[in-house]
Amino acid sequence: YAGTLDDLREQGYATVAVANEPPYSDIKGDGYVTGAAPDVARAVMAKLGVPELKAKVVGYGSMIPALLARRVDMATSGLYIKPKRCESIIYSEPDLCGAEAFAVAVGNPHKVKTYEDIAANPDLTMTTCAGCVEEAYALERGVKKEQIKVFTDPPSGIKMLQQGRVDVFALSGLGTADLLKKTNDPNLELVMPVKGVPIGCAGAAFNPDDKEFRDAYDAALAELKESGEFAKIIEPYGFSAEATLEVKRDDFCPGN
Amino acid sequence: MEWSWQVALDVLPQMAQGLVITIEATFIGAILAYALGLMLAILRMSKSRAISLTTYWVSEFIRRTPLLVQLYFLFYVLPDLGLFLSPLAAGILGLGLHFSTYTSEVFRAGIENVPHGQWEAAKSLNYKPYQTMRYVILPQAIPPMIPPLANYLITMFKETPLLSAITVVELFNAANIYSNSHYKYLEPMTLVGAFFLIVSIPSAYIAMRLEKKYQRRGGGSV
Amino acid sequence: MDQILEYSPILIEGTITTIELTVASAFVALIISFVVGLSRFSRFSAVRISAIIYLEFFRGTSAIVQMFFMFYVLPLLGVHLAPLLAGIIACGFNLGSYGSEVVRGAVQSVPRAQHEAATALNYTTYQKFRYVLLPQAIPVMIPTFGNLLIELLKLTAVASLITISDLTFMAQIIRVQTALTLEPFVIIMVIYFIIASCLVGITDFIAKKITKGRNITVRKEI
Amino acid sequence: MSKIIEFQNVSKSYGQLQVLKNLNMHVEAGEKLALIGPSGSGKTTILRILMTLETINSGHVLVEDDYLWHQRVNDDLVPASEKHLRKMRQNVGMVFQQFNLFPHLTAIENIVQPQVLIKEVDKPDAMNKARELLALVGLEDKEQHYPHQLSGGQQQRVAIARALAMDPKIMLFDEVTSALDPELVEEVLNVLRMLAETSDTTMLTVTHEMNFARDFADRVLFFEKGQIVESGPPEEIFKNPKEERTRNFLRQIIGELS
Amino acid sequence: MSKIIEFQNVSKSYGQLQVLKNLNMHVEAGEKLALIGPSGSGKTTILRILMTLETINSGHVLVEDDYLWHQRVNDDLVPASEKHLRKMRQNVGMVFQQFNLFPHLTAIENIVQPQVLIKEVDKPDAMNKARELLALVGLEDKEQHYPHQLSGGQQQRVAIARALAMDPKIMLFDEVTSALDPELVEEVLNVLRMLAETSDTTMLTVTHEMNFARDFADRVLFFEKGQIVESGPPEEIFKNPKEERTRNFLRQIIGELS
Ligand SMILES: Nc1ncnc2c1ncn2[C@@H]1O[C@H](COP(=O)(O)OP(=O)(O)OP(=O)(O)O)[C@@H](O)[C@H]1O
Ligand SMILES: Nc1ncnc2c1ncn2[C@@H]1O[C@H](COP(=O)(O)OP(=O)(O)OP(=O)(O)O)[C@@H](O)[C@H]1O
Ligand SMILES: [Mg+2]
Ligand SMILES: [Mg+2]
Repeated sequence: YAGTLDDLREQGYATVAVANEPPYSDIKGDGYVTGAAPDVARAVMAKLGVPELKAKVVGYGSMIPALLARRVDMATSGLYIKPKRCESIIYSEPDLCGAEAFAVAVGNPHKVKTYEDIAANPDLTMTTCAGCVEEAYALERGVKKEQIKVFTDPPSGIKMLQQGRVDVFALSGLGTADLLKKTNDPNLELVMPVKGVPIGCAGAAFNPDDKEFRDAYDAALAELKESGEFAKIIEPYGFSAEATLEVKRDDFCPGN
Repeated sequence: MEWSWQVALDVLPQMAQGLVITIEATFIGAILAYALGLMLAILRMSKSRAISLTTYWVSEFIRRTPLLVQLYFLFYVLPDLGLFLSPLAAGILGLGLHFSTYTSEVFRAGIENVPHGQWEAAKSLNYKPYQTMRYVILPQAIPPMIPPLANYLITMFKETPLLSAITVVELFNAANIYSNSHYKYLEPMTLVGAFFLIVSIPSAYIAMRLEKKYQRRGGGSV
Repeated sequence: MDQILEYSPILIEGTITTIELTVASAFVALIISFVVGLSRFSRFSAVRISAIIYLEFFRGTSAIVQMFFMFYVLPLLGVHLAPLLAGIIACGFNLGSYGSEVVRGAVQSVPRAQHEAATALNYTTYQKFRYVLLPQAIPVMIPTFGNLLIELLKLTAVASLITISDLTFMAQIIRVQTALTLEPFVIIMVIYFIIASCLVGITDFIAKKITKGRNITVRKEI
Repeated sequence: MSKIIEFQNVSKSYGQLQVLKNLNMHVEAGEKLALIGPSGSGKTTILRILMTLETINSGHVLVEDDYLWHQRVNDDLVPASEKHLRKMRQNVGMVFQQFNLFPHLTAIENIVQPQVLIKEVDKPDAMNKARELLALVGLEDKEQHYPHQLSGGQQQRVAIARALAMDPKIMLFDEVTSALDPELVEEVLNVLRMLAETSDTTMLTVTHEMNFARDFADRVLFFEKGQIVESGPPEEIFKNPKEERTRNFLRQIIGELS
Repeated sequence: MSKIIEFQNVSKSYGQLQVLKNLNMHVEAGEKLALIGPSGSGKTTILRILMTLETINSGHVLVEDDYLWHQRVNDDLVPASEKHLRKMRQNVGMVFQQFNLFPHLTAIENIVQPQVLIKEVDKPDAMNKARELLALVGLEDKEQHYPHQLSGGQQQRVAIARALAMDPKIMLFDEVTSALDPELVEEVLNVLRMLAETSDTTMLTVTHEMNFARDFADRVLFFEKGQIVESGPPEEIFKNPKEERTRNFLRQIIGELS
């Protein structure tokens, strides 16, 4: 698969798996996909000589399998760089970083500020998405499997919180904030940042056989960051370019 | 990609737990489908046109829309309307409701397939309507209903993976969750498929035997 | 509601995808139904057994499991199918197994006497099927095929889980983008109901056309 | 003798098709009547009306001087209630062309169950009576058989026994042999001949078997298009039919025999 | 005259039940044969064997001096191949009790289709022949009717025309009137009487109608329990049956008439 990038240049477009995860991705009424992650990818690919990016909206948990099955050339939108994932796929340098957040009932009745707080009270339940990094954070910090109910999509998670099926909703900070804003429910409140977990960073993901493509992507991404164009793309969506510039992929997955 | 027995062994215990939920959902769902189905059948045969037509269109609406969407609806919308259901309860309700529109047809056909001459014979012997139903029609209508009702049990069993969409961790979802966190797809999915075959082929065979057994007796009322 | 209206382009796109998926897999299913269904009458036991294995495999496992398998596992084994194609094949193969039973049943429902009359007139086996049995069996199949078509339409909703951008998938996108729940689900249920009702209308029309002037009673099966 | 059945100006239509047209007729208590006539002439319809399996459109039917399809409420005649119909049905028993035995019950249960449920006879008494009747129709050895284990002729004899067990004053037989294989016809007709001779129940039978009608009936009614064309003792009707149409019909049906 | 059909020691069983026992018989070309006998005696079975709808267990059946159920391969007799059976079937046509017309084809299509498919006649020629035959059986005005639009008697006449259209050397009729209403029997029997007189096809008919057998047959075979009890011209068999069993059977069946 050495020639993946050449193939893409030749055909003039790349297909990218994008999860339905505002503000990482944003799907317009006519089906056009924007959002911070696809926009970054678009700019990078343009630099690499691939003018068009065809976004394929998939479930969050389906991005990695789609990559592995080569249904898409790359995947991007809130796919955090995690060691476990690095066993299956390879990442670009981080592009979008952010703190973690919880959503809880207004007034935070159980005083949940960290995953450890959830672990300490076995009566509490939380929800997050299937295969998301938050699930791993929770388990690593002593939350029991039984306390976690995975949702199929973030609004369903918020519904569960509203309906009292769970006590805590955990997701990336910007995702949670965006969702709470849209839901506009005075009975919910945001806890951000969640202490005791690292700032999470996402990157574009590639099939492990596409190292050359990934390296080319990294080079172009670096140029983008340097030129300041990068900040112009992501900041309107609420992301901080500064936070991203401070970290490296090797901080999460050495040698990936 | 290579088949790994390690992965298979790893996922099996979780799938076993899921299987318990699958079986629970199937059986409770089936009981619900039978009870609601009988009710729908009776309403449908009602002399009042309004009742019978309403029943018809409600059944048709349920029957013509996907169970998956109904499950989403029951799980995410009903609580806003004040009815709060656990995922499993919503799943069982969805299965039961959806398939009651099928079982109701079995009940109706079973009763209507009793030859007209049997109603007339009962009437000419002066049976009361209740006695006709209890002593003449139902004893003949029920045996032929058993195989199709058993078949719907198998169908419902195969539909339970849809409950994964509303966070029920049944057999399929158990495997799927494993896949999502370990990024292994071959073994869990193959095992789920095998599980279904192991259960449904023998059950289909049993249903076929039932069908033979309960085939309408010859002679009698030709 | 305004918010939903904004998304009408993708709802329309989803509706079209759903219809495409239904029609294309119906076509696949129809071909399979006849090939597999008629294979059951073959003189060669190898053909008959292959047909039974096909039937039991696709009828015995869940459609959703088959889809996941085709979408996630087959590529690992080197078979790459575009998602829509995977969906069409999964839906078509699944429904084809049920359809083959319809074909077999309908052909078997032609009275034995018709076989004998054809033999007495010295028809070959091919001529017997082509000119005597199938023309009588096809009208019997149509209502059941109509029901299967509805099942197929509903099955396509499950394809949303393997990320085919059908109606159900679009509803999910709208939910995430707008945080609305009731409205997208109600709208797509109504769309499904309308499509299904059109399919019912079309089958009824065909059934009427085909039985017109002939004494073939077309029964609704359970 | 007294009138046990009376049709007063009875009309009956199915949709457009008028099957009975202002029919007037009566039957004396104890009479044995044979109804003959071409297919579609309304013979079955008359029996079904008497059994309350069909309603009438106009006119009156009286059984034992009581209105069958109407009842008197404060001097007004109103359509009969289900209760009234159930009372009137006690007088009548019917045997069908297709036997209509209950297939899930044995021969004897078929005869016992209605006695126990409807006449509220004790089970042992009902069993005794059922055994007597089975012996009468020559089936004492078949009581534990299910209908499908019996030949058509045997089933029909059980059906006759079942109807007799209810002690109706009027028995209706609608082509009771027409669903039988030719070899089995005689055994059933012999039972009916025997009943005609030994019982004083009023009997109406519809039949296509002219030899049997001759033996069985006190009086033969020839029907055509829902009206009585000719009526009289069998010798008269079969030997010297007055009406051209009767002659034609008999020629057609018996033609081959003579 | 020459033998067109020969049964040599033919036996046939269904499971335990032996239906034909070492049967020997032959039929001359052009003969009109009536097979009579009690129910279950094996009459239908004989016709079905000739039509290759049933196999035999032992013995040989010859049609036109060729083995029907066997064929010669290098001096050995082996079971007949489908090809051999198709060749032999060309000689034989059969009309069934239940008519068995193809319900999805009109009367004339029922007669045309087999000619076109099997005999590979041109469609126009087949149409002409079908019209002739429909006229022969008195149905020239019904050619566009579907079977369900015809009475039983008319359907049976179409079935006869369909079999004739194939020009078989042997025609088999199995109780062709027993599924008909009594009024319709004569029209079909008259067609058969006419065929018996005018055609030189060999004909075997199973019937319960003794008057018809008398008119139709050159020779009557009386069967019982799969064996020939008596054989002879109809006058002899019906007037002076030699065998006690034949007498009994005839008394039972004609009894009522005389
Ligand atoms: N339920 C019904 N609906 C419509 N028409 C009917 C119905 N029952 C009977 N008929 C018609 O009424 C007419 C009289 O029927 P009936 O059964 O009384 O005749 P029948 O004299 O008993 O004839 P057969 O000798 O054939 O039994 C027939 O033309 C018949 O087709
Ligand atoms: N397919 C079959 N399987 C088992 N038994 C059969 C089968 N066909 C016929 N028989 C039995 O073989 C015997 C002879 O049958 P066959 O039909 O030849 O008699 P038949 O002389 O034509 O009688 P009928 O006058 O009743 O038509 C009967 O006892 C019948 O029950
Ligand atoms: Mg009648
Ligand atoms: Mg026979």
